[in-house]
Amino acid sequence: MLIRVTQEILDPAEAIASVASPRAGAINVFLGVVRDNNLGRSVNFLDYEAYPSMAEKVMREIAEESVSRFGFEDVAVLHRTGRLEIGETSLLIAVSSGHRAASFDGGHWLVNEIKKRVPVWKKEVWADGESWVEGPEALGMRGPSQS
Amino acid sequence: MLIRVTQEILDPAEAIASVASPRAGAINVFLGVVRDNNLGRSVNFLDYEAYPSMAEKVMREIAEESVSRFGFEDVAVLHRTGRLEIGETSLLIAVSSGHRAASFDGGHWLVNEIKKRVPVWKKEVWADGESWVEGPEALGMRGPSQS
Amino acid sequence: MEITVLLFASVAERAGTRRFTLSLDEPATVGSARDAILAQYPSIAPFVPNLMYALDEEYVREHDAVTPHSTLALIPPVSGG
Amino acid sequence: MEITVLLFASVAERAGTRRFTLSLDEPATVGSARDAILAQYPSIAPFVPNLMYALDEEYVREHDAVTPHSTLALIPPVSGG
Repeated sequence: MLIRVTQEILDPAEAIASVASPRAGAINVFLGVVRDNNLGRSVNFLDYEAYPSMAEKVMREIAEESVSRFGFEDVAVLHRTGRLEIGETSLLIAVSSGHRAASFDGGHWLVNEIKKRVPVWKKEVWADGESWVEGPEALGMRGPSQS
Repeated sequence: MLIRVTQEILDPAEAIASVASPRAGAINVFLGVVRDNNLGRSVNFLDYEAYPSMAEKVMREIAEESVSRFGFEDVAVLHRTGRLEIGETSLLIAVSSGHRAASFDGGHWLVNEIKKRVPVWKKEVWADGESWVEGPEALGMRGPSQS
Repeated sequence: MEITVLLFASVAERAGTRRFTLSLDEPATVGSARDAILAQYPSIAPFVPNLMYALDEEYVREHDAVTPHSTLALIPPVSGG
Repeated sequence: MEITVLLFASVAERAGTRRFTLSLDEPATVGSARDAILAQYPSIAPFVPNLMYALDEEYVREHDAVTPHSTLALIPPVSGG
């Protein structure tokens, strides 16, 4: 089970190799990527901060829960921190599974739980300012840092 | 839109790079992998045959349909043919999308349609024989080649 | 008229061929072409109930017309992915 | 007793610190520790309604006990992924 919070570039090939299993018929990989816009506003780059040791602990708990819920052969969860440019990968997950349906359903569940529970925060930086994005999907749950 | 039927090894990094887009917040990648068993029987390797020109045509039609159904930024679909060993990738898809839900739902839809419609066939080779697997998931729809 | 016929997978193995030219009386349909193929390769009869057909790389039905110089493919149930 | 307090993201920026040692009367709870932190850094008050708390890297609730030498983290709404 590959679990990592890192400032280094995330490599999908490493995550895929880490979940390989002769019993797996399906591998699902998800990359959360920095988009050039959010809520209609143009984004220059993102700055990710984590509570790294707790983030890895929670990522491992979620990964282990996904194995028992979805019967995965193996799981990899990697989150990058620091400054990320448009197009760079902030979150990388890979799951291996006997069959494809569980790989899609469980992969989606895993990403949702990571976004809900792992202590990581992102700051959006625009041409004319910046703001911590706080809360799920940054929709209606922003903290008072929003100005 | 990267569409390919090939005897060469499929490279997830190539598929991911091909769907990159500044508007994409999510990339979903699916690898169909050769499993060491099917329907309770141990598998030595698989041999994939395609009607390559038509397979690429149908793969492109399905990919284009997925773009209009799920609003993808871009799609890649690659299928390998020839002899594939346990753990090798037979099918590789990548989709890029503004948000993650569409990337999971549409990726799953894409794989299902490919398995239903693309003219590709696999032969399972066991220690003591072989059989063409014909029909969706090889469950209850095998042709008379099953012996 | 003449058309090209393509066989695949189990059907190609049973017939012992993957590609041949077939002469047909006009007008011809996918169904009449299939019957002519069966007359030439009777061993593939057990596969016929499960076949689909593609004309020039497009799925077609039995009553669709076959045009000269087209390519007819017999498509066993697919199992890619 | 003494505990270590960790601040992150918006809260760390507002307080101007990310980590400090806090002295507390025993027995202490997460809530009483939070009140002591607020007394020291009143500027973070607007963030408090949205905070979660982690004690030694485990999410806890306000009435949970704080033990000596533990690490209390104030967790703003997360936004990873």
